[in-house]
Amino acid sequence: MGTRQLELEVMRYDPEKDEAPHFQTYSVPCNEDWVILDAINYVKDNIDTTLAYRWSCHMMVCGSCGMMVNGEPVLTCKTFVRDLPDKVRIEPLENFPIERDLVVVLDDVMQKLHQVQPYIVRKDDPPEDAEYKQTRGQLMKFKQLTMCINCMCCYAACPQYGLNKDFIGPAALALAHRYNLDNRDQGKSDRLDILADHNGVWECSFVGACSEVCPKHVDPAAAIQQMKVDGAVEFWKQRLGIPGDKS
Amino acid sequence: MAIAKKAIVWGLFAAGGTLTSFILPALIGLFLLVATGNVPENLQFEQFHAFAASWLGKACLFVVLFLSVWHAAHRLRVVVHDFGIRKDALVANAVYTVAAVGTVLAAFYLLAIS
Amino acid sequence: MSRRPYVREMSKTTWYMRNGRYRVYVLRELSSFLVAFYTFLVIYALSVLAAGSAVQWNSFLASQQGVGMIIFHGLALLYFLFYQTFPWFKLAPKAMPIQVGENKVADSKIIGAHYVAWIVVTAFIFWLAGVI
Amino acid sequence: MEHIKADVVIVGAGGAGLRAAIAVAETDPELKVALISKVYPMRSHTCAAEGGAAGVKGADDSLEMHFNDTVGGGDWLCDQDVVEHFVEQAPRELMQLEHWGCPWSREEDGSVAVRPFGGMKKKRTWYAADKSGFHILHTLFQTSLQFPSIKRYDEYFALDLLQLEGKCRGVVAMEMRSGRFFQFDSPVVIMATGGGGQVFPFTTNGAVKTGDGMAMAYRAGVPLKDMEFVQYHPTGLPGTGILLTEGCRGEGGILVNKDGRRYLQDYGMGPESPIGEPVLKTMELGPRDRLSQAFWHEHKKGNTVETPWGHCVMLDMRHLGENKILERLPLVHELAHAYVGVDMIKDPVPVRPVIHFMMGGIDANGKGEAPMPGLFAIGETACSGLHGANRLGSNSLTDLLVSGKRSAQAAIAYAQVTDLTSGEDDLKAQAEGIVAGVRELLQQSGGDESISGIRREMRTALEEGAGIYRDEEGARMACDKVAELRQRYQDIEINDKSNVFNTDLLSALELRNLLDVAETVTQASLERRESRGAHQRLDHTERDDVNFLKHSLCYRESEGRPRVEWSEVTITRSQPGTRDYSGGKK
Ligand SMILES: Cc1cc2nc3c(=O)[nH]c(=O)nc-3n(C[C@H](O)[C@H](O)[C@H](O)COP(=O)(O)OP(=O)(O)OC[C@H]3O[C@@H](n4cnc5c(N)ncnc54)[C@H](O)[C@@H]3O)c2cc1C
Ligand code: SF4
Ligand code: F3S
Ligand code: FES
Repeated sequence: MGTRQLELEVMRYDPEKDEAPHFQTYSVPCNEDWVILDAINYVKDNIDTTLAYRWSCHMMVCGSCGMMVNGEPVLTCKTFVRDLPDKVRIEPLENFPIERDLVVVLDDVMQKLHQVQPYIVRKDDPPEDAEYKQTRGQLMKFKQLTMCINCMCCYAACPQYGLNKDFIGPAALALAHRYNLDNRDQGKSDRLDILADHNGVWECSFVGACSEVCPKHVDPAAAIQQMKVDGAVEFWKQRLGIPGDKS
Repeated sequence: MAIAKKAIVWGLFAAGGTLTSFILPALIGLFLLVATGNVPENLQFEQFHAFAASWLGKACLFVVLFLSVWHAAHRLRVVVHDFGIRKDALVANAVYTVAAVGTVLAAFYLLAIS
Repeated sequence: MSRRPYVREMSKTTWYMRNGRYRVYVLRELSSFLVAFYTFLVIYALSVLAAGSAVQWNSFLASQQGVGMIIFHGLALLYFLFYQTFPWFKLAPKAMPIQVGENKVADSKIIGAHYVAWIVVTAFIFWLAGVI
Repeated sequence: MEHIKADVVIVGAGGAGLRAAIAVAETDPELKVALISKVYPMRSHTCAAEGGAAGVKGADDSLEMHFNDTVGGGDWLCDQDVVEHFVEQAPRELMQLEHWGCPWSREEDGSVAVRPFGGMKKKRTWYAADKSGFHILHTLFQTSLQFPSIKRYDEYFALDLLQLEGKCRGVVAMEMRSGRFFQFDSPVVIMATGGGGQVFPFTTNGAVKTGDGMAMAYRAGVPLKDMEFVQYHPTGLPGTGILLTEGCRGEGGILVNKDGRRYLQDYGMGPESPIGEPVLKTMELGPRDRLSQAFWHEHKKGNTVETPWGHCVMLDMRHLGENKILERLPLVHELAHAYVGVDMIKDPVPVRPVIHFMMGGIDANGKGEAPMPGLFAIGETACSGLHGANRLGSNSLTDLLVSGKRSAQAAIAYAQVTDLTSGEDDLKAQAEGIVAGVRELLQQSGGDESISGIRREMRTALEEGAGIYRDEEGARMACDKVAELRQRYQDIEINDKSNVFNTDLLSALELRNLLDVAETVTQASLERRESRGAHQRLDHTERDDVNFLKHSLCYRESEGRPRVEWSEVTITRSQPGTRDYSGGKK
């Protein structure tokens, strides 16, 4: 296996020392089959122990290692050295405040995930000692949306979130849609107020960047457009006095 | 909180977007033919007037114009917003007024053709 | 104690210059100018038609001729196709996914159907206009 | 330092911690729950679990059979009262998760599907494609959001327990982003901090799995139980140690050596089952310890395949066909492709055993109660006696739910009869002592040891001395090495002096915990002079029920090596027998 010398230009920011973020360059001997996270870990273990960043699983499921690599929001454990040029610029996820080095503040999106009521809402009791039936077709309707690992790359890619922090944004909206589409759920009308508000689906202008960068192919852009269709239909139903969605 | 009013126009925007995607290229094509001097036969005065005078023709033209103008209006509202002009209410009023005027004019002229 | 999160603002007026993806998006949205332009052009044509004389209509048609117009419409056509029609088809399966039984219909099929429909519609309009 | 009062403190927001938190909130919404986690809940390593969770489902299955598989799989070191309760509650808990929205894979008729798993006689592993743990974790996290009484402290690093008169009374934690310290006062602390696979070099465990909870309890005088039992999973990707779920074999994948021979038949797991028709509890569906040991022998015999990442055997799944692989195993398909460049639809994948799970942990009973009143331990960080000497795949995820709920109930009962009014000054002084220790570590400079250096040496020592096969000499050397490293730890250098998200400091704290855990693993490996389940000794190759049908308990000594004591195993209805994975044919 070959090794290759990579120049990592890493954004650094220590609020106790720095006025503003700046770049620091590290030269790292990388194995060709490494991911960028391996290179960052190499820096941490062998060159500069003060570098701060988040990671855990190294297998694209925990969602903690999202960063900007050469301007793109990616999972660093999914971004291979072999696909990159010799100079690599690593920055914290765009559109979020920087806490420290490559660590961003996620309070806002955590709050948004909460806000959309991402849990089964039922008006009746579940069957006793038995499951709700769900056909594979019904599962397929929302399955892709359950794949979200909350890496927040989509927020880093979405300009409407960048411009307006009140926008609920791609992952949280996709999560709401996941529950709306689940045949076990009855909470769609409860979620409507938040989703169909002007900071909900209507703030999305279908840039589509969220879906393009999503490492898990969740396709939040699609979810949001589907909710817009729902919202528009529901709006006219309400206006025309047709009984609302009670599914 | 109710559903935001954007829902009203969004339906028109989406329908208009689909419609224009399908037919505007052909329409521009016709204008292109006209521009080269090869006016298509059915765009000659007689034929086109007859088409626009028929109720079916009127209906077709009206639907196309109506959806297109609202599609364009809504999208322009978003574009203006994207360019950093954040007076959304004002912009919305302006573009939708223009769209409404366009709708009325289209209806007026179509009805006038007989 | 010592937190001081650093906020990077996105420029409200020039953000779309940041990357290619955003530029494509803005160009796509700007196609609405063309839609508005052609809509009002047709409304104007109807007004001429409504005035009721072949002479006026013909002079309107004449006013639409010339190299300048050819170039304009030609460019408009290309712009519209590449920044509106094709992207719109590409995005269509997102807004309206179709599921038959257990499986989602592949995006490529839905997109393909759009292209077929588009060719049919275009042919129909040309037929209506007497071109073919 | 800030004070936070809570009725129940839960440290760890993985599957176990979240389940416990929900159980408290559901039982009594008045109780204030403080849920502390060093990572956001959905980053917890439960997200990495792929295969599924076991619970009796089919009409042809019974609690009895699940019990027998678990006890036999654990080589009779299981506490059988705990197993009984576990198998009984398992289906209920998995059903509960269904009602909360877990996207379980389904049968044709819309009921939940189950798949075969290693060491299980019947199909009883509930799964959500090959992202079962991920979906369980996210379902629990999302469900927990509807309970206002659960207050989360995300990215708070728990440091040490507080105790008064032998009772646990809270915990001290550091907010990672500000470096501020918090004293959590509470009559109960439920430890749900997960495993400590990071003591080994090659593991499926994420970077967060540093055994913090075990070390905290250990330092507080609570013994760690059965720490010598560390599970190797037979099918890890070489290089990264990423797991290829047992579901691969459950669905019909086979293991072959360099000659293409299904070598498991040579290790008492034959006769060969037909390709593509896996037979439960035999060949590839034997238990993990046996499969990993077979690899070791194949390696010694020179039958393994040489790859750029070392010696491997091949996991062949080509006969499953593209559809089945993409439907049931999409994640592993993607992982193998990305990390070793193999498309398992077309080619066999190189695999080798990898450290996966710790059967041992904080000494606890079936209710999660540790020997220290007020302290509870659940999930992988605990050793309730459920898994014995070898955990069966898919019993752990279910355990998170069962033990999570049960401990919550026990904790509530305990909290209600406990008096909190006394000893505030004493607790405060303890908390300040803990904080002072951390501050001192942070200020420490001029040391000539590095965190990564000590960590590396520790891992090598454990792999060599406490790997798949162990012996007296190797274990002793590992013990010595860990003791030496603990000494050298005093001289580590922390370069980062910032209060804000100081991962240098956190790594140092985690390393201290890892060393605590490592010392118990090596010591217990040394002192259990028999072979049982995952603990295999080359110098004591037989199971010895006369002397070692016992749990080991490691106690921390203020000076020197840990002290090992032994406690009885609870046996209710299954007397130790032989583990038979030959498919019933002799
Ligand atoms: C790759 C892989 C696949 C697996 N597949 C399966 C399977 O198919 N079936 C099965 O049954 N089991 C499986 N397991 C085992 C099972 O997933 C784990 O045993 C289980 O998820 C552990 O859950 P937990 O809640 O105990 O801990 P975790 O999910 O690890 O959570 C630990 C929590 O504690 C917190 N924490 C830790 N230390 C501190 C501290 N100092 N301060 C504050 N918080 C702290 C963490 O932040 C985290 O929230 C698998 C394991 C792995 C690694
Ligand atoms: S939708 Fe995709 S990009 Fe966004 S948080 Fe989820 S996994 Fe990440
Ligand atoms: S990028 Fe943003 S604007 Fe919409 S389609 Fe995605 S949320
Ligand atoms: S480290 Fe978990 S997703 Fe990258």
